[in-house]
Amino acid sequence: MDVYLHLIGQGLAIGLLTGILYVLIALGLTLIYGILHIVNFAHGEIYMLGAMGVFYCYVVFKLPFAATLVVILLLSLLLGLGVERAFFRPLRGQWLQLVVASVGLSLIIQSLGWIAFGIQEKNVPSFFTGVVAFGGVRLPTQRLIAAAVGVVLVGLLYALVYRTKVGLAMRAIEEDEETARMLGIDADRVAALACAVGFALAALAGAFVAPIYSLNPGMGLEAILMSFLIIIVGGLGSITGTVLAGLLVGVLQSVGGVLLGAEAAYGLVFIVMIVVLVVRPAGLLGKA
Amino acid sequence: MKRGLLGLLIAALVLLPPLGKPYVLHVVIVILINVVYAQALYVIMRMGYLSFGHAGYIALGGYTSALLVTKLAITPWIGFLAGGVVAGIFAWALGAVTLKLRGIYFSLSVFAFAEVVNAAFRAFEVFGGPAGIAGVPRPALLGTRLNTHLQFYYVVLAVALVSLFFLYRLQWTRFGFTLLALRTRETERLAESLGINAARYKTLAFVVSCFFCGLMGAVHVHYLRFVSPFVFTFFLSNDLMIYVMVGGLGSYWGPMLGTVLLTGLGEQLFAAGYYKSLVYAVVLLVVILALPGGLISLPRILRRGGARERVLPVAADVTAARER
Amino acid sequence: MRRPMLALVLLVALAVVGLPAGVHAQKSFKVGAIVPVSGPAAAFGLGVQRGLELAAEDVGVFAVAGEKYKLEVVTYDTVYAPDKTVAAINRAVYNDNVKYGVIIGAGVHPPILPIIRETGFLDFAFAAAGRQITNPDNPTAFRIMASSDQLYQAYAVAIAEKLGGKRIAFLGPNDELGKNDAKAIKAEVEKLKAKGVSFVGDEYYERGARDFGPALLRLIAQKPDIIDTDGSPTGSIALIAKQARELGYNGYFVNSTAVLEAKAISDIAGKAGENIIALRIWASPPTKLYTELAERHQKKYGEAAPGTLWETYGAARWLVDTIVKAGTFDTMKVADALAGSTYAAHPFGAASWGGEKAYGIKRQIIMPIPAAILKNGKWEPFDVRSGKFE
Amino acid sequence: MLEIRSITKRFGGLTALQDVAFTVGRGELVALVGPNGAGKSTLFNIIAGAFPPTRGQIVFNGRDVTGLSSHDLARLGVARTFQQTTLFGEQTALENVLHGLHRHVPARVVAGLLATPAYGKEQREVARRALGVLELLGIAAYRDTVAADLPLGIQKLLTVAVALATEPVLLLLDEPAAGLSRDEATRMMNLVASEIRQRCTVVLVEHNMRIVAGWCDRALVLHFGQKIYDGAPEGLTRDQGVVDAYLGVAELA
Repeated sequence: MDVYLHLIGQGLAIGLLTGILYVLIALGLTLIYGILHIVNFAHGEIYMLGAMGVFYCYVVFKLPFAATLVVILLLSLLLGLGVERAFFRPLRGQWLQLVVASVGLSLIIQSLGWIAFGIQEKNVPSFFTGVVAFGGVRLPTQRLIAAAVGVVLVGLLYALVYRTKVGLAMRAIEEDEETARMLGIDADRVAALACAVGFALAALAGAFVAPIYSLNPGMGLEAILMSFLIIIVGGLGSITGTVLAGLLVGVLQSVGGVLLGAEAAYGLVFIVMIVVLVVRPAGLLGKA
Repeated sequence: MKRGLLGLLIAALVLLPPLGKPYVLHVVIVILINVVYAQALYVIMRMGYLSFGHAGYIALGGYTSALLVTKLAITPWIGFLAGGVVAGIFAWALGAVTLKLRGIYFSLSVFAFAEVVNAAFRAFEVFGGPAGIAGVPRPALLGTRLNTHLQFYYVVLAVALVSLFFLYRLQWTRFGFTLLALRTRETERLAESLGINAARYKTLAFVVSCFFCGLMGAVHVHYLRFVSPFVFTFFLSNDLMIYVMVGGLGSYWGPMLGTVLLTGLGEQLFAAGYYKSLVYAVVLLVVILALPGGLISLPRILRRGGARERVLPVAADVTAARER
Repeated sequence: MRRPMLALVLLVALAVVGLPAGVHAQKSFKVGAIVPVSGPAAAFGLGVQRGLELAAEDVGVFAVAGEKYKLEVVTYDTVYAPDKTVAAINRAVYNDNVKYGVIIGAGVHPPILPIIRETGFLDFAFAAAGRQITNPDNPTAFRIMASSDQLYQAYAVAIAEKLGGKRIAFLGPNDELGKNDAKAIKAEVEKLKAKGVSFVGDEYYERGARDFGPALLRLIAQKPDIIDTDGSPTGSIALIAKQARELGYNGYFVNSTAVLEAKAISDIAGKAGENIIALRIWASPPTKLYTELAERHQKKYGEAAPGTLWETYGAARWLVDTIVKAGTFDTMKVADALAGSTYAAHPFGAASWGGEKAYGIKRQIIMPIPAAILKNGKWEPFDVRSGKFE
Repeated sequence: MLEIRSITKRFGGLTALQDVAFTVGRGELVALVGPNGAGKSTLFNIIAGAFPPTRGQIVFNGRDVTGLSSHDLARLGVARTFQQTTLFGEQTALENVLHGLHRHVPARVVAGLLATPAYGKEQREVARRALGVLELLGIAAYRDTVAADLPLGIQKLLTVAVALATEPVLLLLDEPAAGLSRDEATRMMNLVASEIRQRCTVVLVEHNMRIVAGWCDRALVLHFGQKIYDGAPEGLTRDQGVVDAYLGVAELA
């Protein structure tokens, strides 16, 4: 019997680590939805660009790890500001056009990715090798570090949204944009910032995933599928909801995978989502 | 003027094919199939609803017909109808639950549904698992099995013309006209106060849309003589959405225009997949930003000198009193 | 008013760019590459495309029934999707009158086999799956790589004798490739029951997935000493090895479908890559031509050659030789002539066709089967002598 | 015709309405009056079926309709307008009224699909009826203008036209004169008190005393969710309760 206990323990641990990565990706999406009221389809591609960024900075140009992260952070913030200004702002208010535009954006980044990065799978050696084992559970150090940084990033986001003036402005816009504008909040500036932070979160998530998985320009699709799942279950626009749902999906997939097999686990996660949709259409903590 | 043009087009579609080479027929078949998918998707997009999972209903229709024909030896003609009906039933079931949701919630839930449908087809052997179902026969007519491109072309044309006529006329019925009243949350509340049961109308619209997707999906599978979970994927839902948006939501002819242009363009870029999606995406963004009404609004804009007219299908028959 | 005009001009420009390029002066013998050149399986597709291009360079101008021809490669991107493959073969056969071509993917063959039968298109299939393609109904379909049945016969012997492996497990993608390979391996391992070899479990993952933790945990709980990763894409195998070592597995990995570069594996898995046995890798180049092609590819395309290059090159050269000898482009006649012939200059070594007993028709290429084992970052020969494959 | 039996409505801790009860007879023109936040809109929305009361009953023509959805109520002949002049912004005035006629136009799906001549004739008849409603409100000239482009005054008239098109027995008007100039308000109220009043019973929400006194036969004043006056508008100025509640807030025009 203890074999299964050990397995579940291991599955739980890996599930939490993977869950934190899912949270990072989905958080960017939720933040952008909360403020700009669109689900950004190109989010998966930003995650991919983050991962590719690490490959080119760290592996090709031999930048130190810290410098690589800073470069990726800056580039993703700039990209976020640019995309918001060029695509999202002109279409402000037209929900249908905004979502379809983000689909177009996703296709462009992906196809340019295939052309620019070529078809060979890229790999980034782990920054931290080795395995940490305790209580029969073996966890690769690289994932532990990535998860730890993930937790820090989530903490920073909470601080930004709930502790700063800008965060207050963001929450005001999320409640009621018209009133917020009347109170003198420059909604456009805050929206641009939210989009930039959203992009940065996705890119950093990509950066931390780079050494764990192998990279190709199409990796954004899995990330966006998983993020959709998570924000449906967690509740659109709710940061806490996304964090809970991300961890839940990570653990469910991992423990489910251990007990029932990877395929059944994938199906299980979808069934949970359909149930949540039926019982609480707005998701666990979402506002319909 | 428009009646004449339409008559000419249909005559060409019926009379010209015998002269065309098989490849030209193949391209026209693919365009006709995509046009019906796009027009079916248009029924709910015109109502302000965006679906990322229509490929799921197309797959349902295709698999239903493939299974009925290969496992129970039912004639494909029944298989086509069954494909539409089954897709309609699933649409009614999901619609009742998700159509209360607005905006992105609905789109995501339909998307999730399509992923579950595909995962189910892949997981269970009874649906043929990942290999799918091969050897799906073409329908037979008066004893001959319609295997050549020309023969099956007329099957596709027949189903397409019937579907497009039905979807066109639907707009001028009270049902089609009422769907326009449900575009936003406020107008929906106003419609409710006028005695319109918004939920029932939206679900019916979703059922009609998915019925035609299922029907044409079945025809598509019999054309390929094969179906697998990798044929009707998320990318097909994407492409259909792009065809409708590029063509334009303002008029019935918009999605048709978008589909013909982009499928035709897509055929030229056969050498590399990502060039095709790059071109689709660039055209999409150019149209969305510079031409919100879609390509169909171009003639009106050019004639009027830039007046951005809100182009929405007017119930011409219902307002016959209005001469224009 | 300005913006719509801008849109109109841009659209017209795009439409023009799309039109196909000019016409070749010399008569050309068109060979199609109906392969994925985008999407996850792009590496395989480009290997075929470039294999044909290198063969076209070496073949130069050849004469058939008094006319001069050059080999022209036409690529149709299938993105490994069934409906796109149908579109590609329709365009090739009916529009570009391409009668010969290399087609990748067992999964995409079912919808096009009827068209191949109707038009007599000579299909060089790059698909491991056995009976479905090479059978008497498809006289013009040849498999130009070792089939999974062929590989397992060779590999089954290796397990029993060389590795002394007793408990075999399988981990592969949950698509048609993975599921078929698992069935084939179970059948082969059943035959070794007498030698105490048993099949202990099979797990599947979403193709393109990255995290194999859960599936590996279930497998490792069965204490296997060999994990077969057939059907897994190149990138995944190194990841599987790394994640399995992290979870405490230190047995062998065997793969008979993917082509792995030693450097790529050590990049991802580092030391964890030890003891991977690959049935499609040459530890030491089998022929001078093999090395030449690898170097020419690196020079011409600036990256390491994908694994499908050599088999495509060999098959293309063999095809042109046969057509010149037969003096006709008629696919049925060429097919019969090809089946009866042998070809000594194949990059893998002397090649011929076989498979009457296994498939009922001589359409399976018979050539030396490569095998190598990864030892501290380098491929070392792993001598796998197997029985004849009829 | 309409009985309100001790309606109470609590939103969490806040009691918006406390035991409000009154009846409206056929053909009356009643005004719900009260300063902002007195509960007029809440009561109005409860009657219109937007949301159910916490306690109490609504009886319409002898039938208990408490908690019935707005589209079912509409089928029984209750029509309403919205405070924020909600219209089908992307469609023309005539089309807006056509949606109002929804209940009275047979579905005719088959005839519609086959575009039979009878269907065409019937639709033209429906269009004429819609045009008639626009003429009644005197805004027929705007029939082909898209609703969003209409001036506010005309939009207000259009909202009444759309509600009237459902041929209701009871018409609920939510501040019909709000945002209108003095003349436009006068024109609106003249229409309400004359043509509209002949067709159906009218209950309107209004906080402008001039309008209540000028046109309504009965005023019902709410103050902090309680009914403090129910009688002729003339008596309003003399009733001490109303004066305390009201004069302290707004000047008596």
